[in-house]
Amino acid sequence: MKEKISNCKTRVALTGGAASAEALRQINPMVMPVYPITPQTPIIETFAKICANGKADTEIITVESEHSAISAAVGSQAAGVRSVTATSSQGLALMNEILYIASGMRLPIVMLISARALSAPLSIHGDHSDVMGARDTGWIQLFSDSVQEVYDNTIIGTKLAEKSEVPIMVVMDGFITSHNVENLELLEDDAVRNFVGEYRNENALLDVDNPVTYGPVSLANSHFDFKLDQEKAMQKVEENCREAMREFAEISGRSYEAIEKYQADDAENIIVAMGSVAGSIKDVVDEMRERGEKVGLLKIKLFRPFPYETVVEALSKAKNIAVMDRALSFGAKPALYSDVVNAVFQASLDVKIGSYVYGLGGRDIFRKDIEGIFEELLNGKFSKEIKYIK
Amino acid sequence: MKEKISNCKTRVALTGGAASAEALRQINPMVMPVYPITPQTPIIETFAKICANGKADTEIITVESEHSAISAAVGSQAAGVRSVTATSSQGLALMNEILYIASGMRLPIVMLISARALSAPLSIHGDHSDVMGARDTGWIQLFSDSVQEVYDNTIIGTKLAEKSEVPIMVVMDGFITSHNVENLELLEDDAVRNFVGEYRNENALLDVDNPVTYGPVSLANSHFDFKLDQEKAMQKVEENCREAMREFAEISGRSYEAIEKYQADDAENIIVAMGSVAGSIKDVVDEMRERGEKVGLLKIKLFRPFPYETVVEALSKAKNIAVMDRALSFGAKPALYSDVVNAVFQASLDVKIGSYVYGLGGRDIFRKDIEGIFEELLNGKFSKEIKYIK
Amino acid sequence: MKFNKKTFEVIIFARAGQGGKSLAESLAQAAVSEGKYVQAFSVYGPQRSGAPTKAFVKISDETIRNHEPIIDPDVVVVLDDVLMESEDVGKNITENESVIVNTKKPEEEIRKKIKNFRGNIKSIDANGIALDTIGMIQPNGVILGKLIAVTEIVKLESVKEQFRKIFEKKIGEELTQKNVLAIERGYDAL
Amino acid sequence: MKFNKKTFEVIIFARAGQGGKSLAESLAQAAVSEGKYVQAFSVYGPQRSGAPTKAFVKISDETIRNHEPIIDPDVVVVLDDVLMESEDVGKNITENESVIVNTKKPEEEIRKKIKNFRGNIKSIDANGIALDTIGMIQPNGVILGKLIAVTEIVKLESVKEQFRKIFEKKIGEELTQKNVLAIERGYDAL
Amino acid sequence: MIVRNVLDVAEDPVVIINATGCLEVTSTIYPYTAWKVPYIHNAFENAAATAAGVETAYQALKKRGLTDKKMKFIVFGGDGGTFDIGLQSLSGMLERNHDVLYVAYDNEGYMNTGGQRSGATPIGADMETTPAGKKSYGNRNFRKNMMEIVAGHGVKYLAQANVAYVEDLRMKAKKALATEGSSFLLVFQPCTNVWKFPTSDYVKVAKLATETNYWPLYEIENGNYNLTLKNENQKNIEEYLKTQKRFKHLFQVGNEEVLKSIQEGVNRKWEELLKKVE
Amino acid sequence: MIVRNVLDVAEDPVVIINATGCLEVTSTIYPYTAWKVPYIHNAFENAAATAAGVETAYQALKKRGLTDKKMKFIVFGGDGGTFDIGLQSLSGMLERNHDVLYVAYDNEGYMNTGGQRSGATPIGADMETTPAGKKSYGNRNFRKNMMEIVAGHGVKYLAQANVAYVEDLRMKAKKALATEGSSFLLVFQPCTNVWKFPTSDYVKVAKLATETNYWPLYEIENGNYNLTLKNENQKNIEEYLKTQKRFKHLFQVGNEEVLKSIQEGVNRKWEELLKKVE
Amino acid sequence: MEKGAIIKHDIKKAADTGSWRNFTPEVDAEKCIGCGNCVKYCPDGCILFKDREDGKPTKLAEIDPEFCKGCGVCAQVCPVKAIDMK
Amino acid sequence: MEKGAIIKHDIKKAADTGSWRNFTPEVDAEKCIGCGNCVKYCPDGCILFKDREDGKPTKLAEIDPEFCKGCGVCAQVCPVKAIDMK
Ligand SMILES: Cc1ncc(C[n+]2csc(CCOP(=O)(O)OP(=O)(O)O)c2C)c(N)n1
Ligand SMILES: Cc1ncc(C[n+]2csc(CCOP(=O)(O)OP(=O)(O)O)c2C)c(N)n1
Ligand code: SF4
Ligand code: SF4
Ligand code: SF4
Ligand code: SF4
Ligand code: SF4
Ligand code: SF4
Ligand SMILES: [Mg+2]
Ligand SMILES: [Mg+2]
Repeated sequence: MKEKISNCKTRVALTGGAASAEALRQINPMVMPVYPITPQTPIIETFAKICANGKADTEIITVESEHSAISAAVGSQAAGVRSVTATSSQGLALMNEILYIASGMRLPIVMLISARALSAPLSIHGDHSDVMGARDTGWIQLFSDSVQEVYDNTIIGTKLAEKSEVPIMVVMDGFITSHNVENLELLEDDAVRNFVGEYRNENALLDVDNPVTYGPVSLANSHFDFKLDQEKAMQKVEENCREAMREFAEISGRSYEAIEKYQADDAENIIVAMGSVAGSIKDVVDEMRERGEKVGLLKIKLFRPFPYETVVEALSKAKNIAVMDRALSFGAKPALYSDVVNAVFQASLDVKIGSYVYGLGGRDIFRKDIEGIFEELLNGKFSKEIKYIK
Repeated sequence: MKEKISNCKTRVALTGGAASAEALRQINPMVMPVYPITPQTPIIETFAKICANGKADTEIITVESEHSAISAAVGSQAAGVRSVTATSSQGLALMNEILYIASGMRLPIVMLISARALSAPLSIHGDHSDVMGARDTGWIQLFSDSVQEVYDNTIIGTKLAEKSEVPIMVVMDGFITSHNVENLELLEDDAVRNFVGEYRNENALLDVDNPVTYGPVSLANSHFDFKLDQEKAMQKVEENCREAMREFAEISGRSYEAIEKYQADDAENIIVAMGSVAGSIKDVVDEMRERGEKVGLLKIKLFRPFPYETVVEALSKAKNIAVMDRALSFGAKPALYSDVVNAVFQASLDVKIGSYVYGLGGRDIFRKDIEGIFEELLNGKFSKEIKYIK
Repeated sequence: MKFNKKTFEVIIFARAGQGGKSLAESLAQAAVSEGKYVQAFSVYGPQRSGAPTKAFVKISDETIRNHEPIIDPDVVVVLDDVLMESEDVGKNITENESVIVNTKKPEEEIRKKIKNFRGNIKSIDANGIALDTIGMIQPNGVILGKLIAVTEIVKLESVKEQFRKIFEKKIGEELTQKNVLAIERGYDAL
Repeated sequence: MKFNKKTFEVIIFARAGQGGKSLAESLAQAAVSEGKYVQAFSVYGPQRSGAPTKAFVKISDETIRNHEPIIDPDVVVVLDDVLMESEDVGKNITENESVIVNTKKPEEEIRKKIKNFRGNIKSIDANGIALDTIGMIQPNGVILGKLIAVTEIVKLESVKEQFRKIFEKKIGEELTQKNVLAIERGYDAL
Repeated sequence: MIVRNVLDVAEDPVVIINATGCLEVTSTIYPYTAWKVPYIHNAFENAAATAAGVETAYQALKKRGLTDKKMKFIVFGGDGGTFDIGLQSLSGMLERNHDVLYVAYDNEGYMNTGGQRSGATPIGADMETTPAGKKSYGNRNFRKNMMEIVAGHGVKYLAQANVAYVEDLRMKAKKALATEGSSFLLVFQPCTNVWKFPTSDYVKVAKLATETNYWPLYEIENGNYNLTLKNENQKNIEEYLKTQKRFKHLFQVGNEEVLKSIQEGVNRKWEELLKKVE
Repeated sequence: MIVRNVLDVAEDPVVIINATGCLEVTSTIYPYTAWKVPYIHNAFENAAATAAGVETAYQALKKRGLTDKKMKFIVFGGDGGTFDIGLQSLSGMLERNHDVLYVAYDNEGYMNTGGQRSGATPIGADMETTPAGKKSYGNRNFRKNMMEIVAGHGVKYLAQANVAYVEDLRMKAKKALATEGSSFLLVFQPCTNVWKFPTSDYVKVAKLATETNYWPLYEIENGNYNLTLKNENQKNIEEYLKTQKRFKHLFQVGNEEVLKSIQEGVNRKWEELLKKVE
Repeated sequence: MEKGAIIKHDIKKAADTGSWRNFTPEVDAEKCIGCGNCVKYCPDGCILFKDREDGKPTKLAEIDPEFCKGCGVCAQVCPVKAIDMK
Repeated sequence: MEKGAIIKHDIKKAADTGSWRNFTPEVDAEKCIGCGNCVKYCPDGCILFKDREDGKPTKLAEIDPEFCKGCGVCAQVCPVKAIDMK
């Protein structure tokens, strides 16, 4: 990431949770229903303190469950105001039904997720099971690798969701990112506010002079069409994302894309991954490159909608690919792996792809593990079976 | 399906809902928490009448939500007794969090699903969105094409789940199967009871002399291993399914497999599909075969765990494949399509695969639509874009 | 492609509450009792009593595998002639096929309500007959009798037997007997 | 592969409630104020007060991208010598690296508790000094002072300043001042 | 009917939040909507939480000076969506005292799905999930006492009303709307379809519920109970039960005890209420 | 402590159902379990529904003659798992009157996640989601009145207890366990960690809650209220508040009104209770 | 196709029951005393008051046949039996 | 690895706090009057009664050091200050 630091930016070190709260302070949404769950708590606690001290005037609703958190967010966003919430794990799973409703109503709610494993047995630690379990719900899913990205994605995500009229999950890795103090650069408040702009819901419930009906019954003659319309909106997200990121680069000097290619252009051996593991992979890539190995990383930031063609483009030179998933899809191929296979199949790329599952329930992953994966790619010693890095 | 009808069987006509209730009467589970939702109601209403008239002595718990229905089922199954429940759509989505817990605890609960679309906008009609949204939860998913299969799958599914110690969803298509009166053959009560046998939970909570702890906290040093163990259990399901179906054939004369190949052995053009559309496809296959077209059907019954290798085997002669999905995965390839692509990629089959989405929110699908799909396969006139059959 | 028409297909137009669904089910069960294969289902939606509904019956000598709604019926039943204002009840009814209508109106008047109609109209005052035999305006039994008289798709005896089986518990012996009488009256009506 | 060690890495062993986490954060913020890049995080789990925990600090001149826990620290801090019974605090500490221990015991005794240890032991009675300066057994400030005296990874001034920034609001001016004094005392201790 | 009368007495613009149920399904089949005021249906179990969100959005706009309109927020929920699956969300709304009127229209069962038992179903009723049969006299539980549960939340104004007493209903709706913070109305609404009686008996059946003291009309204002209709001569509950087919089996031999316990239950609850009124 | 005393008075074998929370997390870290009796933790919000399932399984076995053991079923849930996210599931269990004792240990907040506000958090408390600050005096809501809500369900026996009054707690647990059908205990349990006071003051803090009439000890048996400790001289609530850091800010200038309203709230609730006791 | 199935209010889109009614209520203007009972009780809200043309000071109930579902409640609650279901 | 993470009860698997206690309570057998307060109040349930060896008829409190977390509650509730935190 190039660092064009302009004068007006502040360099600080915060946890991912605090960084997203700081972004929220700048965005100053109208309503935020919250329900606590580890490891999302740093987000809502930091933001609650910000509001308690009058540094933002968001109405926080301390609801009685995550189900009500997302339900209230649907209510307030439909009412016509910018609404956010945050959760993890069991909380996200408990919201499941209403996630589909939020996206079906095309309400661009912003939800911060501190990704965590799912029970049983209970685990408070990080993995991507919760987010993967919600990947079909019609929400945008944007992953973050570092605290800086958490901050940036919160801001970019708000704009992206509202432009697309699709709700968004801005994902950070539980503990690893949410609780890790890292350096980041903050933008000026005004820059952020101008960037996200005012939220306008043309179908605001509170516009009592122009009454609207949200959530009717659709019979067999219309339901399909609504779903298709929703899917079409999803198809426009990548383009909107590109645009939002381009604009963001202008105010921040940090340019992002839906995917990030790291030494991938000429790499024959590429790891595809998401979230906080990407930084470690970059370290390994650098080391191995020094040894002359043509290895690279393809980091997925925009996981939903999945940018098939952009991924294909990035992988077009690859011979061996390892996809690293941090969640299981019981009885099936892991989610990211499966999507990459689809991308590659669709473009008839002639590659071999290995599936690696790591980090479940907070299991640590080390750079030497990643090096091991690259070695397998280099040796061609990987099979079609999923490999578990325990 | 060959019809070796032995003497002791009763031929009747019932709705899918009633047929599954009849199977439940024969299985006579101990506990059934229920919460109504269209189009699952025929299942629970028929069964409630059976119990009210003393023809089964299952304890029905009329719980206050689907969330509690599955929670109570976890409780009673952990307590040590055979437990069933049933739901659809919003109900299944509301259970989401607890679905993962049930499978994580390895409790072989049997859940009958009358598949229906998900809100918003609200639709009471059939599609597979609800079931697809639960495909990662670690449950077995067994689809049914006809009322006969609903009945049979309820019985086979009970045995399969208990053998595998993995919970199961026995899926019928909402309305199309759940509310459609069709012929079926019932087995004798004794035959069914012998087939499913007594349920034994070696870790029964009610065994107070051998106390167990269900649902502990697992830290980073163990969670991964539990999940892996669970995945391993999933990997054994197909084999268990084969065995249960073989045994079922012995008592019923109806032989099933995890997948059903219909004229697929020499077919170059194959449709892959699940649920009630399969019957229509068979009609079309017969017609087109009469015209000399080498077309066939691959019907998936066991969708989770996905039988990759068995599917590959069945498709090994195919040149053009159409996969029909009855649900969207917003921003990604539809679920069944994506799995088939993975199967095919893994085996490096040289085929073209088209994705067809149909029947959302109860939209009718006609044999002429299916014929249209086969025509496209035959002409090679299909692209990588998803095609929507509206 | 015209799929092989080994299946006999009936569409029943009714208003919610008129018993279109039980008509369909009685017919189907009668066919099953004669060893036939069937399907019987309805169009579902949120129904206020009085809203138009459709029920379908398919009868065949072989397993019916497809799950399409019926688009090309062999016979159509209309339980309330008012429905002909809003529904195209004569669609795909050809020369040798019939639309059976519960009505007091003469056949010619009924015929005029269907555009480009080439089939037969069989009208019957099922309401009147029902009122007479059952004491209520419940036309479904009468029209079921008429239907089998017209189509001979199942035997009268089978229908009566199945009707008894399904309804005796639900509505009691006496009312069932009256309904069975209504079926007979419908069967015998000109 | 030994990944390039441009990063200075600290592991802090403590018991929940002893302030291992604030020690880590103060150190990290001090480094940030000097223009460095950092990471500071802990091992999380359900913690009853008194349970052993670990905190990590990484400091570098470049962005730290990897998110591994530290396995090869440059220095180790032990906030309670009892922890040495259960934790391998000397792991991967080599000859020129140190383990700083809050203890009353003599260094030799401490050294014996670590198997095959080749590094340095720096012991300090942080509890005693804390009791003296703050009036509570709160060793983290003292040991933070010691840590920077030993490693010189950040300046004493930066630490004091950052400590004030973080804690003045939380614990009040007076207590902060005492803590800063404790840091100084730790820094100056032999 | 309830809806119209409640909206009728509202003086400020209203926004409606509706739980899944008969009302929602019959009033908003796409592309039709019967609502002339802003309306949202989210899900079955979360009408109150949705209302909390809508109302908070309004408060946020007011706080920031972005609106100065007065508005009222009204939830309509069925008994199922109120007593059972929506109870928690209602409880949270009441606890936080959102400025919302929650109207529960109580037809004593899940009617939209065809008539299954809910927490509001009276004991003995023949419902789809608790059918009467050889081994069953129907529903086995007494109705959940929703009024007491809501009262336990310290709600300032709540009342029990009946569609058959329109003026009373309107009076209560007016008071409820005038309340600052949460208020609650529980309105008796017969269901011709599942209770099985001729539509034209609608008002008669509803009146009988109150005349038998099965459904007393009362309100609780700042903790004080007040009967809004003093029923001088209580009719026997059987008169009410007899009007509906869902209770038919109770009059068969063998179910005398159930009938008796129903009458006793009515009497007991009525006496408890009288005590509180004093 | 609560657990041990409750289990101690149980004469029949017990099965424990536990909601996610401090108790669960500290007692069952794999591969360790502190439980010598059958124990299940399902999720945070569904302990009561899980218990309903377990208990029904037992009834089913009994009905079929497959067991003749007597067993008791006890739920332990935190205040969050009881007042908020688990309320609905509890309500269903009570309504169906499953033979289960539900024990809510009340530490007035979501402690396992670090101390956020719950429906049981008293007004004015400085919690993670309702922090005190320049524009905030902490939590803005009065505690949900769980006893009244549960009582509204017609539960036969319920009682409010306090860890500091062990004999009283044991007596109540005994009565609750002897109840046929559902029973409920609400037990005050200070949290040293979030309330912020020295562990050794545990009993003192807990006693003060009762001595100030903030936490009266009483029971409701078949609808009859009964004080099990007659507190003759009520201490000022400030004495209690002062022991804990979560209330520290209330003693700063500007928050006098809050303090006053807390005392008033205590007095009001106490008087209401006294009325009911009579 | 409205985005998110959000319907903008439009009187033409209220449910129209015209064609599937069993019985139609008819108000006998002679009998109607304008008490308003039927107006309040109609479950479908399709009775409104209009001014009388015959000069009587009371209001006259008028039923909108398009939205009436023919349930008969109005006839039942009319104190003077001014409504007949036909 | 237990299937479904279901733990069979085994006393050895109860949480052992031995190594991370701040203070250890010690019962002074001379002072203890066997009132049982500490037994009931210990949040971790690690105080039990044993019979005395010195012939006194009362019971004597004994603390299991393996499971004690050193919270000091016992010392606080002991009416005769028989427990000291060391
Ligand atoms: C989560 C969920 N479960 C079940 C349903 C199915 N459902 C829709 S409406 C309804 C019954 C509503 O009952 P009630 O609230 O009493 O309203 P009524 O239909 O009686 O007006 C049910 C069970 C649903 N929509 N969502
Ligand atoms: C659905 C869901 N939401 C949130 C959580 C996170 N969570 C676990 S325990 C807990 C707080 C428990 O509070 P309480 O019930 O009062 O018990 P305590 O921890 O205070 O003992 C929370 C919020 C969860 N596990 N599941
Ligand atoms: S009559 Fe009953 S089922 Fe029909 S709309 Fe009214 S409440 Fe619903
Ligand atoms: S002290 Fe508080 S946070 Fe700690 S275990 Fe007890 S209740 Fe939980
Ligand atoms: S018949 Fe019913 S719907 Fe029609 S006007 Fe009268 S009350 Fe209204
Ligand atoms: S109820 Fe009868 S009298 Fe009264 S307004 Fe209506 S029609 Fe006229
Ligand atoms: S110190 Fe605490 S844990 Fe230890 S014995 Fe005493 S009361 Fe129990
Ligand atoms: S509290 Fe004190 S006197 Fe009582 S048993 Fe314990 S140690 Fe002995
Ligand atoms: Mg209802
Ligand atoms: Mg708590």
